[in-house]
Amino acid sequence: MAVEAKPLYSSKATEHQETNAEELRKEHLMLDPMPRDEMNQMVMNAMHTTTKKYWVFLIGFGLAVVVLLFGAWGYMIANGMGVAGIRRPVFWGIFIVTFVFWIGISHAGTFVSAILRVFKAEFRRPFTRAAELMTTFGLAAGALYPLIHLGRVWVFYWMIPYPNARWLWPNFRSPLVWDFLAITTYLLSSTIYLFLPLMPDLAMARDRTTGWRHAIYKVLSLGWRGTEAEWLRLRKAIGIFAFAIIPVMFSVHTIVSWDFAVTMVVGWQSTIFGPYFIIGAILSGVSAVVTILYIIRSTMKNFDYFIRPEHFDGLGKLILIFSMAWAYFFFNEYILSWYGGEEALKQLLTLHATGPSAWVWYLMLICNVAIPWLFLWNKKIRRTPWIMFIITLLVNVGMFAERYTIIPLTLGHQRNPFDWGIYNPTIVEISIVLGTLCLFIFLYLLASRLIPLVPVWEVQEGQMSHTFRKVGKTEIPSVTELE
Amino acid sequence: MSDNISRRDFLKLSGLGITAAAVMTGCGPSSRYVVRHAYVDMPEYNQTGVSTFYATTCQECPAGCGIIVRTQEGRAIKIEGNPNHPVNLGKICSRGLTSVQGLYNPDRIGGPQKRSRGEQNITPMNWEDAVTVVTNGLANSGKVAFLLGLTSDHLFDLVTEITTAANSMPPFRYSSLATLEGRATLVKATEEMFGKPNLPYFDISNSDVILNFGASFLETWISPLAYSRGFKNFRKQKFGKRGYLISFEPRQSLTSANADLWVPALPGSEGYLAMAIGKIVAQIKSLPIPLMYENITISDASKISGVSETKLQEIAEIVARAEHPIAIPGGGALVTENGLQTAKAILGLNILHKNLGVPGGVYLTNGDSPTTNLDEIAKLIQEMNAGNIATIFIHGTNPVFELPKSLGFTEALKKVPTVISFSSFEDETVIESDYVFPDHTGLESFGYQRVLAGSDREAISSVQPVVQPIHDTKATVDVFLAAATSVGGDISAKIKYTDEVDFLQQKITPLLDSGGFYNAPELPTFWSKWLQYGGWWKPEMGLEIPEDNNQLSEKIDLKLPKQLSENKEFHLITFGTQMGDGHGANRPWLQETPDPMTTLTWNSWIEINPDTADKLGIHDDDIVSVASTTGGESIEVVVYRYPAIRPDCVAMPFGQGHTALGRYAEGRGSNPAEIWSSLLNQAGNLAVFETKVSITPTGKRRPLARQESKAGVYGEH
Amino acid sequence: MAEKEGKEKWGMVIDLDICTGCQACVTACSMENNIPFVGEDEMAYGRGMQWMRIRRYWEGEYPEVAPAHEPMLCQQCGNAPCEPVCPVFASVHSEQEQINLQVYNRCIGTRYCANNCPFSARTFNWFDYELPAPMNSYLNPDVSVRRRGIMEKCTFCVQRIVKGRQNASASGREIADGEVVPACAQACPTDAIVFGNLSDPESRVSQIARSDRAFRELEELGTDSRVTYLKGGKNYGS
Amino acid sequence: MEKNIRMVLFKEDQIDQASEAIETLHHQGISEKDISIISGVPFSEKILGRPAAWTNIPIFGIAGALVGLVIASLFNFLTPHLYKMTVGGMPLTPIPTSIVVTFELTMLGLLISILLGVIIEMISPSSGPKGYHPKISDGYIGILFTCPAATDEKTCLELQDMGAEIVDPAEVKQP
Repeated sequence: MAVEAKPLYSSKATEHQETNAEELRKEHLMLDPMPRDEMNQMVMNAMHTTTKKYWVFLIGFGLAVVVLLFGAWGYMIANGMGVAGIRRPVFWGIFIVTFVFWIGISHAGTFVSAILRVFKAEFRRPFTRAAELMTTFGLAAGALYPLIHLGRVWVFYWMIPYPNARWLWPNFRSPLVWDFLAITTYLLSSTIYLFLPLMPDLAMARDRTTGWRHAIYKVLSLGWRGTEAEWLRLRKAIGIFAFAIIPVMFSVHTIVSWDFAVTMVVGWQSTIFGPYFIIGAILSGVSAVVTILYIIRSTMKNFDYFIRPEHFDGLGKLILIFSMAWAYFFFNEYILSWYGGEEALKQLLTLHATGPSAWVWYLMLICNVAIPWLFLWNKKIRRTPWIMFIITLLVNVGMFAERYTIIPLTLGHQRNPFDWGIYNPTIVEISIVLGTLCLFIFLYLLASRLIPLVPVWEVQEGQMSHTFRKVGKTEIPSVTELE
Repeated sequence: MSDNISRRDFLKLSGLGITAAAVMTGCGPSSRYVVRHAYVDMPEYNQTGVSTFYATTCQECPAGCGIIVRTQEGRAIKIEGNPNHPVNLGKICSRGLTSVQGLYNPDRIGGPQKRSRGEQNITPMNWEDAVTVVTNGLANSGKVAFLLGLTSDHLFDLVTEITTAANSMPPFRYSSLATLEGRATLVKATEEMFGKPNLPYFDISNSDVILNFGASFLETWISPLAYSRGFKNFRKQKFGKRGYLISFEPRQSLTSANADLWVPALPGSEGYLAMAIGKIVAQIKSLPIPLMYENITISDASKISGVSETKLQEIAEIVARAEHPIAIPGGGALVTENGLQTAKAILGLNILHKNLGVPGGVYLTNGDSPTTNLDEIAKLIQEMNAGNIATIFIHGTNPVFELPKSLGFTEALKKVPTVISFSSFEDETVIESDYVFPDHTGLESFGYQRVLAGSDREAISSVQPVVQPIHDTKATVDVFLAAATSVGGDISAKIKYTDEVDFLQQKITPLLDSGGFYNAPELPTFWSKWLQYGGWWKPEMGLEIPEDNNQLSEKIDLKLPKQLSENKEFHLITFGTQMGDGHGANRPWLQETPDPMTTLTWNSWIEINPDTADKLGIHDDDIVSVASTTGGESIEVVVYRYPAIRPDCVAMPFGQGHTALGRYAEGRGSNPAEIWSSLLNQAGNLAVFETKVSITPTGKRRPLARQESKAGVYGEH
Repeated sequence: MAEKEGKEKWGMVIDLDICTGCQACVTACSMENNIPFVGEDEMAYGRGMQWMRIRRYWEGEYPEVAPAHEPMLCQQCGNAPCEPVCPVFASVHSEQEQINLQVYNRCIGTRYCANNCPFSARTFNWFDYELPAPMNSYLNPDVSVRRRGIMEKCTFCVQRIVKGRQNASASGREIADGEVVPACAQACPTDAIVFGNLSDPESRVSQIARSDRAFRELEELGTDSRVTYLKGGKNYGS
Repeated sequence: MEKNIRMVLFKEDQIDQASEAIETLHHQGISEKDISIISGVPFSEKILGRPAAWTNIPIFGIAGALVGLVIASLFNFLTPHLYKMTVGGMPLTPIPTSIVVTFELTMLGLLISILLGVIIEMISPSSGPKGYHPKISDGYIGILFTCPAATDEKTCLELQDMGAEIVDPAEVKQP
């Protein structure tokens, strides 16, 4: 680190290096500043480094998308929904489960970068972009499902409100139309929200590339120079977005939950579904951020500088909190249903816990409650990335199991026992589900080499505003408000 | 819906908000003349075309229900009941409804064929050659046999004329349905009791208690639609009175399921029960105990049948209190070794109550009942085996499928040089035939059907084609008439009909002025009314009244039902389903319409009491091997744990297990006829319920296609 | 149009005391409404297309065991839960007949309506079920043949209602009671199914529906179903 | 009078010098509108002693939200009246469901219009001297100023004394 005077850095701190400060520096990215040009170079390097392995994975996942997703989907379109395992009375199966799952995942980006931004949680800085990318791609994968699960996908546009030759407008009283509007809103806004803070970094990339990349970055960065007016504009836009996208995020998952809660289905009709789904979504989303950060950190060049145990630690705490909140909502939902004593509901809850698919229910509780509660209180575990990777993967397995319990397992046991039915997903359904997972990974792999995964300017801004301040005998980090 | 808004309003509104839509969609010069509406209506609001309705008779079973067929553009669309017809009064069952699936079945035989037996080696023929083959068969009049089904009465009449003229063997008639109904036994019992070989008519509409011994009259028994209507009237009598149905049956059929009291009695013990009830009723009513019922003690009856004495007492009291209790002998009670005596004991209960020829009582129908006893079929098989049959004509029945394997019909058939089938479908018998000369299906044919037991009046139901024959088929009557003309000899001399219609017209000429609900001065008018109304019948109720000739003084001898070793040997109950005698199995909608009791589709199954199944370690959907303990033949069939069957009985539906009969029938389930015992009762009726079987799990499983949720209904997963 | 409203409100009464459970209504419905058969495997997997099904539970233990049959079809709810959830107005309430209609050509197959039907009365075309020639000849020209990917259900034989109305208006009169009969009621061997106009208090169906045995399935959900059942039972009236 | 656009760069930690430099330029008689500051990280105007910049983004947002609101109202209250479709016994235009649609479309309008606003403002001509240097994204603070051609060398040298790097005019171009 350069020793020259930095207005925003306490020069004393550099002179009197104490072990405490040294440790803190190692610990916190914000206290471990690096010159801009070096940081740029690191990010650009990470972006440009493509190993053979990378190409194998990229092409492999690309092929998987074509075969698993589009192949199976095409087969289903050609033959009919019957190739999926859904049946009377389980008319929604793993497609809607995965839909809700992806929409849940997509909450992470917004949560991390909007809510943490609003509350100025500094540790967010290096991974907001990674989380926002997850939002966008998660939504892209999830938004396919309302199409995939349509019986006649070739007329999906009949849901879109526009003046048409049929002289018909969609039914704005239908939660599916709300869904359509909410997801469109969220997809567009989260993409914009990804794009806005990206502009300065695109400009940075533009300055460091030639050829086709340069051309693309030039267009995308909209001629960014970094004038005061531009920064102000950007700050204003991000400011408005960070506030506006939070209610949109809440509304999206609430509306997704209303797809279920407005019905007469036993076990769906619940007033608590909105917040219950939101908490579940954030739990699953934040966990997915950790999973992805681990992968990025261990596969991409220079990322161990940006992503540090402190980030796993912070996110781990969040996961623990949301796991507790989720358990609270789950219990709330459960005890009230149980206490009400409605025959069908009681039967349903009993079947969830003792029926042939009870393992799904227990998987949900183990992964969503037991595992986070048992492990995440421990700082050492929270700071060990690979353990966090496993735990967060399991949390998402649990969240998938939760949606599976709520959708096909609940639909299968309604008021008329004569019509009960057990749903088994078919190979086609599983293939499509894996296909969207591959799509997500494929897009992420592609994006990791096309856009700077770290918002360099935000990290720089953060590092500039962090400093050591002497208090009594020791120096402690302090944050300056730059904006 | 779209009328709710005038065009003007519509344009006004759309002008406000969706000018864009108008610009996009309402452009072009022609749009001024076309009134467009939003795409809001269901297409069912647009009607096209006019239908033509034809009255004819359902040929799916011998009950002779009148149907009205809706046709449009020369196609038969929908079968509806004929509201005027005395049998069904506009109602219709599943079998009748699906007869269009027989007519338009993709597996129909398209024209006359010469075949190699047992092979798929088929040579198409033309009808001239076919008639020559039939002529050659008829020429050898001493060695010709006819095996007919219970439908196509006019064909039976013609063949009878031919055999009479040629002095050859009279035609045989066989239907497994009639066997399961115990029809021959009932006719025989009626003959012995009342002196007439006719089916009795049970007026359940007006009776207040029904003692039903094994007759599944809501499903297949004799005339299910007529009895279903009777059941309705029985339940909905004047002043809110509701009849009380008591049903004795080892396995709960749909009829027993609708009973107020189902008594699971051991098969073969129904006679004892009837006697015991008769005895107690006589005691209650302080009548002298008739000889017929004297020879029984209540405790014996209880021990033999497994029905408790208190229950017997209770039932007898209900019967004694009733005004018109009616006792129906049918099905299961009759197809045991005791069948004939049982039938008499049951019919006797009606005499005990003086319930003959009164509303709510028993009547006798007119006309003879065309049922061949199985002992005669057995004789035919002997003749065949002896080489005395050169040509056999088979029409309207599928003996290879329907006769018990132990009878050896299939083997006997191999000894007959020429086997000619008139089947419309490639069934099991066609496979074993040399020639198929396909008849029209019921909806393409002319004919008549005598109504036997479903009508409270004399009735003949007319059959007429509702569509043009869709294949190169020929009416069998016409084939025989053509052959009869060319064969020469006595037949040509005596059979003088130009064609089928001529034959029919000559046959119905006697009805012209015999007091039907319409009369006509001459044949053409009569003929048109005959076709228009779907038959001819008397305007008011009129049946023969059976006489009380002290029949109750006849003693009854019953054999004790055989003892079975527990959990090793079981009574096999075979019950009729919507597949009828088995030819319904190629109607996909009959296959897919669930069985009323088990909700199973597309397969056959064996019903086992869950307790028994537990003892044998058998689960639902297990495949078990069911072996006859007398004959040794065995079949494999899937288990359905059925809560409403005696633990010492197992039950199988009849009609599945086809090895031929087209794509919808083949390879589904198994045919209990393969393990039926060939034991006959005193009436010559096959004693189907005397079949004893052992059950062995095979370790294989096959899920049955059930409509119910096993988890939901039985709590099993 | 306005004064015409409220003249028709079709309804059905099913008397469970005389319903034998014989399934004739099921077949009749299937044959009238061009319902495809699906075969054994699909039936086994709960994909039967029957618009009308006879639900059969068991009551009691052997030997006092008996099945309880109950024909179950679309209840044509006045406040139908299936209707508002459809994004494209494929499930709508008909103003004229006061029944619930599924407009096939508008359906996109979200299957939401089927989830929300408390009676499981809706069926979905999982595949194109083609009838091999010449079996397609019996298809009823008044009823649309549905293709894969759309929802369908009992229509109260709306094609017969329309035809009845046309016949009546051609002869300048009102539709007579009993003039319009759906296929199930027409076939029912015991006349357990009675169909008619509930808005006419004198019609047969209205009279029977006032029976003290009358109940409606899941009435507590408030869907205002138009099918009334008359309680059956071994001990009634005996 | 001929005017030249010149650019000087300060390292990012020379923020104090940069603000001094701006003051120096003011002393040179170069007005605020002839100066633009470009940087790789945002510095508020106060730090550099510059007048507050100005943007229309919030106005775009409000306009977009209003458009969304109007469209939502048309969807909710107009389209159901085009043809009457009763569903589930609900009124034709129920308020509770319309709130959902209104919220979503208003937010959609707001958020899309902000992007539009950013794009429009980015491509519309900006005030102040134009020019860019790739070093900006390496963390340099660039000061662009327009001054009379006669004095530009002098001014630059003056700034150089304060630690600025002088960029060759040929290198100052649009990105």
